[in-house]
Amino acid sequence: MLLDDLPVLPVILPLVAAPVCLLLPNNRLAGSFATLVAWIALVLSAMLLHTVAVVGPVEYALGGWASPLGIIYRVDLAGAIVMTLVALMASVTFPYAIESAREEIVPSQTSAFFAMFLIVFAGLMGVVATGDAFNVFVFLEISSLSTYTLVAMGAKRDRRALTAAFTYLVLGTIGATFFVIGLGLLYQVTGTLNMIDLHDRLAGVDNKVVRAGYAFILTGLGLKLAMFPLHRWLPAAYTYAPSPVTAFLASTSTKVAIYAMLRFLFTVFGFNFGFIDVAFTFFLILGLIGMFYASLIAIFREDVKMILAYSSVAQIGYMLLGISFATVDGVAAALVHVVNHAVMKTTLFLAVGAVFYALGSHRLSAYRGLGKRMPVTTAVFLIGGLSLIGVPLTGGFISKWVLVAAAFNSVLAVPSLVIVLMIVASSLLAVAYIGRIAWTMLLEEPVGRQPKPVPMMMVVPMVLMAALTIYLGIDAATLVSLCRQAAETLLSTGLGFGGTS
Amino acid sequence: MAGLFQLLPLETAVVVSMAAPLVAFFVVALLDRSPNLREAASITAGLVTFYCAVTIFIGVGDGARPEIDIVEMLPGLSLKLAVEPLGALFGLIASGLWVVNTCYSIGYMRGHHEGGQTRFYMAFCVAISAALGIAYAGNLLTFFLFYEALTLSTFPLVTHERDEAARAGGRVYLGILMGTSIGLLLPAVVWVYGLTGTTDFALGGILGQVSANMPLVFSIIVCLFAWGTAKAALMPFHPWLPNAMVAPTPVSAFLHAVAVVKAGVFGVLKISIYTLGAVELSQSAAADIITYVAAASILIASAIAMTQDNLKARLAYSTVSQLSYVTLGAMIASRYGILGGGAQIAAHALGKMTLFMCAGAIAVAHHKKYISEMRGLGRVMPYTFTAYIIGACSIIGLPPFAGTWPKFLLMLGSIETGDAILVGVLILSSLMNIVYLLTPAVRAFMDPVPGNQAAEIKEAPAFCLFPPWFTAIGCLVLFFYMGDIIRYLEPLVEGL
Amino acid sequence: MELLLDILSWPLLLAGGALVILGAVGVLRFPDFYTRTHAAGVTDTFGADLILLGLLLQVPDTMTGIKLVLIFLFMMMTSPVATHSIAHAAYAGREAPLTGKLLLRQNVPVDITADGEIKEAAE
Amino acid sequence: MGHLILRVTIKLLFAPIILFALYVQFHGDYGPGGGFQAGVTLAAAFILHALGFGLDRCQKVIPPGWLPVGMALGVLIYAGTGIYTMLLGGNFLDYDVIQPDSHHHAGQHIGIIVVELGVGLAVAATMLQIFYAFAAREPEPMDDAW
Amino acid sequence: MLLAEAVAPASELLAESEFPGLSAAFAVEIFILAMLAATAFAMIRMRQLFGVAMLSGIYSLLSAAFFVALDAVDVAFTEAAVGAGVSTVLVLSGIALTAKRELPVDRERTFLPLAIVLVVGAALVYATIDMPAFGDPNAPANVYVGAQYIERTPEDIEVPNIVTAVLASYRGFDTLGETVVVFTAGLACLLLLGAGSIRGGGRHDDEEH
Amino acid sequence: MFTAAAAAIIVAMIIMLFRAIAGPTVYDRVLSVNSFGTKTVLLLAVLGFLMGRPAFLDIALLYALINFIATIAILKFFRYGRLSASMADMDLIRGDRR
Repeated sequence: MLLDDLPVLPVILPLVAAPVCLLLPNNRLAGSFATLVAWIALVLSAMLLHTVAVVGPVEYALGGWASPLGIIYRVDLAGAIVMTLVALMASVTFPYAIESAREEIVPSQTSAFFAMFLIVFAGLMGVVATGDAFNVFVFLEISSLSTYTLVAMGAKRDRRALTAAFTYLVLGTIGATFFVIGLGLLYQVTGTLNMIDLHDRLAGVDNKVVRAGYAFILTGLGLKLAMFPLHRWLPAAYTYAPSPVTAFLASTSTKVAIYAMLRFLFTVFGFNFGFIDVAFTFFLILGLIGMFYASLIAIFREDVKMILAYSSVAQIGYMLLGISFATVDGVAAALVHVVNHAVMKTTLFLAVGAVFYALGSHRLSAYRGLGKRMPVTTAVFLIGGLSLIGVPLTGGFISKWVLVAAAFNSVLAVPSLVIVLMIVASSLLAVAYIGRIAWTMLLEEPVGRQPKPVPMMMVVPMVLMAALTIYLGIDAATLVSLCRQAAETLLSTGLGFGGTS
Repeated sequence: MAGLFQLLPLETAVVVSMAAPLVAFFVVALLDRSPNLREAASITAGLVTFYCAVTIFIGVGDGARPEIDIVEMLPGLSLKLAVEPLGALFGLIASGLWVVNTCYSIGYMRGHHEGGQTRFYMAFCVAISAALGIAYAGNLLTFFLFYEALTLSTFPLVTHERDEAARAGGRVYLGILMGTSIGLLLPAVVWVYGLTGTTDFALGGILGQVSANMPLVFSIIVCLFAWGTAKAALMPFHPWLPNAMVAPTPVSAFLHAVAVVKAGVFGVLKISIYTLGAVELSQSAAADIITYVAAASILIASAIAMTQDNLKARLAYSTVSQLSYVTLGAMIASRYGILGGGAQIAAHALGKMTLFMCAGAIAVAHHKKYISEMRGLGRVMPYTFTAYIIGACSIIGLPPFAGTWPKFLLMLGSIETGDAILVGVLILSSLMNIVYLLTPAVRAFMDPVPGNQAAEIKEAPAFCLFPPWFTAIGCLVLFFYMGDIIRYLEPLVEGL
Repeated sequence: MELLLDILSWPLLLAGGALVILGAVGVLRFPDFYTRTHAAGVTDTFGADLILLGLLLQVPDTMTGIKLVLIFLFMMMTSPVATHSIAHAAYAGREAPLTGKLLLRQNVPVDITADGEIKEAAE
Repeated sequence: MGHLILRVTIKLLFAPIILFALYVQFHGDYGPGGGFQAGVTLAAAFILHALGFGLDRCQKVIPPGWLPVGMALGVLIYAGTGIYTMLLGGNFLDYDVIQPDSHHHAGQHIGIIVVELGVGLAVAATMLQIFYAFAAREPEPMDDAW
Repeated sequence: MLLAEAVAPASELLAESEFPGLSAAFAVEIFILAMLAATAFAMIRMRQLFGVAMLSGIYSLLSAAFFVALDAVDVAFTEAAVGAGVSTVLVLSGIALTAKRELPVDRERTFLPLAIVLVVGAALVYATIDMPAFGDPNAPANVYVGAQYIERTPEDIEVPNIVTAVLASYRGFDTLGETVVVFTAGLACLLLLGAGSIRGGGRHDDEEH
Repeated sequence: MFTAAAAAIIVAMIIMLFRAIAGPTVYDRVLSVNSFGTKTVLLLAVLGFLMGRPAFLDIALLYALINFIATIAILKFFRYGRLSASMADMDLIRGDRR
């Protein structure tokens, strides 16, 4: 049973666990339960990843109904990678949240908080696993709705979390609406919602409805993944959310949206549309502007979380850039960066959360002289920061390297040298904002009260992620070849895969 | 004697030479409370490293080419060490002068009662390890990595004083070095990788195809490398060097003579030979441009040096000027140009080391920084100033000191390639060197002591006095052994 | 039989429709809230009931009939109560009806005394 | 006692609404409606009660503490059906395995009814939860007229 | 009797037409759509939140009627259950906790949203150009999966209401997802408004911003 | 026959919509919303007959039940500013005139 149901189990497990978690008493038990669930889900996703890597894409018919009638789960390699990533992030942030929540959440709400966390987790996993376009919407909504709430939970410490969550809610809902309008238009043309089926029936069809549907779906997903001009919700949401929430969201939610985007771009629409070049050029330009603009803003922020949030927007630019190349190399680079960025951002946000736990502030001024007072946290932060800059021996370097190599190997509307220079310039900006923080941490004299000791439960995940950041920078060959294989599947066999109907 | 340096396998020696300073880093950190033990650890590490460097030097001289693959991140993208003659020479100079510098630091730091000495020695350890990494790097990526590590590890040294001036200087230092290396060097590295699929160093360069088919791309890459290794202080990316003068003198000596600037020019030379390719370079228009930029740097920096009253600032501009010789040699890319550049690295290291340690000694003994205050001081500190004069003569290129040969070789190279104007530049530069380097010493001896006091000899502490003398004698000795060094570097110019 | 039902339901439906429209016109045209309530209240109950009765005569099966009866009953119950409570709320909320000379001189500020009398505002 | 008419009407309406909710719940196979609509209607009945007789009295009937349990149970009933079918060897939510031999698709019928029950419970509890959450909060004093 | 005679021909005419009642229903749809649009505009223009709540009640009544006219009974049922009753109550209880009036918005700030709305509207209109005709029985949406549902439900599931069959069985997983969405909404209210929630909370003033 | 009734109801709805938008008082709006609800119930019932789909009556029935809730909630909210309290208590607090 276990092996047959593998594609669905990592999604179902947290989904079922969430209501159970709500019923648990408000103490460590809820958190421990959520952690356990995350770990099991991680094991299951890893098994799934292994299966997919060996066997190829797997399908699962929910309710036993075959492809166009029922909902099909379809996990390809890219999906398995992202699922494992999400599960990994959950397994790291949940135990962290147990301690951190004691500071940032009202005690009587602990179990509800973790239930919500599990729902986000389940929603993100579902978006990745599903092979049904409408089911993507459903799970996107599950994850978004719970995300809004989790962001608003930051209001215990800072009222601005409510405004941030509201902005996120409004924009997220607009995004979801766009997405569903697009789906409706596609349904008008094809009469099906299954992705593979959609692809088959869209083949050769190029009319105004499809174009409008394409635009609506991509705009909707663009909002969810904070593509450059649509990123307005992200900085505030990440800044004011509770630390573990930020760490989890920053590393997963936009990544999952990126994956959904990949699915729609390559699996559903494919390359046989006249307007697809325009779309990719759009991605290219928006990605470039985004990574530049957001990095520039990040330099001038005083709130460390805000700086990192803007840097997330910039990093999404890199991923879009990779996608816009529309080559195996480019998509593989985007996937590599998805993984690496998730790991490094978690590292950074977990460290920031630890500082918040100890000092109660995210402001840069609170970071003065932290190198002496919280050496471990500082080291973790610096490792994450170096990875963000793209220093060799960290994961960030590998992803930039692969991206640049992909840029050189592809035929593009913009000369690849310009792209490379933009990437480098954006890295320089990253040096500037990370450098500012590092400067403050290492070279200024400590002020204010002595920080509270950070509990082990928070330190261990943090250090683990920092170690993973470095590991990904050293042994990158596995990840890169996996992502390459995944990109190949996405771009080629994903289109011809007939389904089990 | 030689047998003593054949005990270790070369690969082991490479690892040990880089690991010893890192071990010392932790030991120094642990010995924070007991300064004597701490400094003993530093010197021990220095000696071990030096021993390894000598082993490597000899081994490489015998034709061995040790290689170590540290880690392969992606196919074609790995960290690896591979020693060749130029790197072995640079490693030898850096590790040898580090020992000298450590001894001198002990005298200087104690004499000056500096704070934060543990941090100081710790940073030194990392820096020397990084410098050796640069010397032994087997590909561009490894080179880049250690290059950055060197920048970061020397940063605490530059800002050692921790006052506002140090911070401002540190900002410029870090800003220019990081900015150029990430903004110019890294794209160049990536581009090379994009074009060739490898970053490994290979004699004769790996860009032959590119230079033949895409001359413009090749030119751009040349420029990116030349300015990207901003540690070579090619104008207009030189301001970090004068700004770094806020640091204590041993640090300045380290920056100028031992590791940092040397790493820059070493990088230029090495990349010219091993990545760009000397033949391709000599045919490239970009190389001509850089050659003239270097020539201009030589003259302009000399002119600026003449206007400086602060002795250390004057020496700093002198470095900018002198090290552009190496860039010049690399860009001429002829047989003599390259050999002259390699020789200049060695000769300048000893000479400039001497000068800086003398300046430091003056500061320790009399707290004087400005040349205008030093009139007559030569009678008070005759030994120090004698060493200074030897160093200055070597830099100027007067026989019988080491600095003679590189200038000679470079002139030969210039004539060889038909750039007669460069000969003029080199001669003019030497004249200017005489003016700004020798004048202070001469005035220190000739002018009367201020206030008509009797000239009572008051020298700096022994730790500050012996090292400059050691290097000054080195300048003399090297004059006679320069031929060996040039022969040692001969493999670099095979086929030219 | 069918014809008879048609003949019976026709006037019911038409009358109901007419009442509904009349009531709506009343709501639109009457000068103050209470008079509008009157118009709406009458049509909501009576007009609706007439229409429902008319439909009742046309039911195809028993279940539909039962549902219609239920709707009828609920409407009978809720709409007068709703109208009542709206009016009550307005009264309690001191919404002034237009009476006497105030009806003629609109836009005069009014005041409600403690015992429910309405006067011109004392300025 | 004020609003006598209202109170009587509410009392009269309360039972029919609940009855109607149940009708919608179990009639979903045949006519329009189903768990979702039934749940909302059921919640509406209690909301009406709370409007007429005060939140306190409503909360005595359905304590706020029950609602999260109801919500969770609803989802669990639904998802549990899926897991049950998985344990029986079918795919997730494959109701046919509940009664594999039936020609009338009894498994499907049972599955649909159970699942709809879960939806109804979850929706009703959630709606009431939301209403409680809003209504129980004291409004902050207003200074702007409306 | 007279009245009946007078109107009878018209009603016969309607009864004899090919789709009895269809044209009338179509007219109803048009009127309802017009009213929907009017209500929506009024809601946008109105500053009084209470009035907006009122109008939104009307809006949902109208849309339920519209769904009925479109023969989407189950959707109409949901709209009736949620839109008319519960949502009005919830909107009001929301208003009770906030201000009663919407703050006026700068004219400049309305420009961008207006532009976006226009672009989106234009895109939708653009899409309709190539859309299958309304109610076209040969449109893909009606031929492919939709037709299969209608064909196969009697043999697969044997439930008279095909909508229920699709919701609870064919696409039962989506419905599970929607149930979780509802659950999440309840949980969100519990977290944000429930007992011991984030009431209060610190106000952090930013020196820089 | 049903068409005529439906037409009449729609005309009435349009007029009610005017009143609801125009106001002027809150009570007018409440009144028109309530009345609008009644008319919707009627329209649904008539539409059911018009289109020969008696299932529509379920919806009408639901509306008949639920529209009342909305009206009560509106009034209560308007009178007391909140929905939680029992009406009797509130009357005493606010000094309702009887």
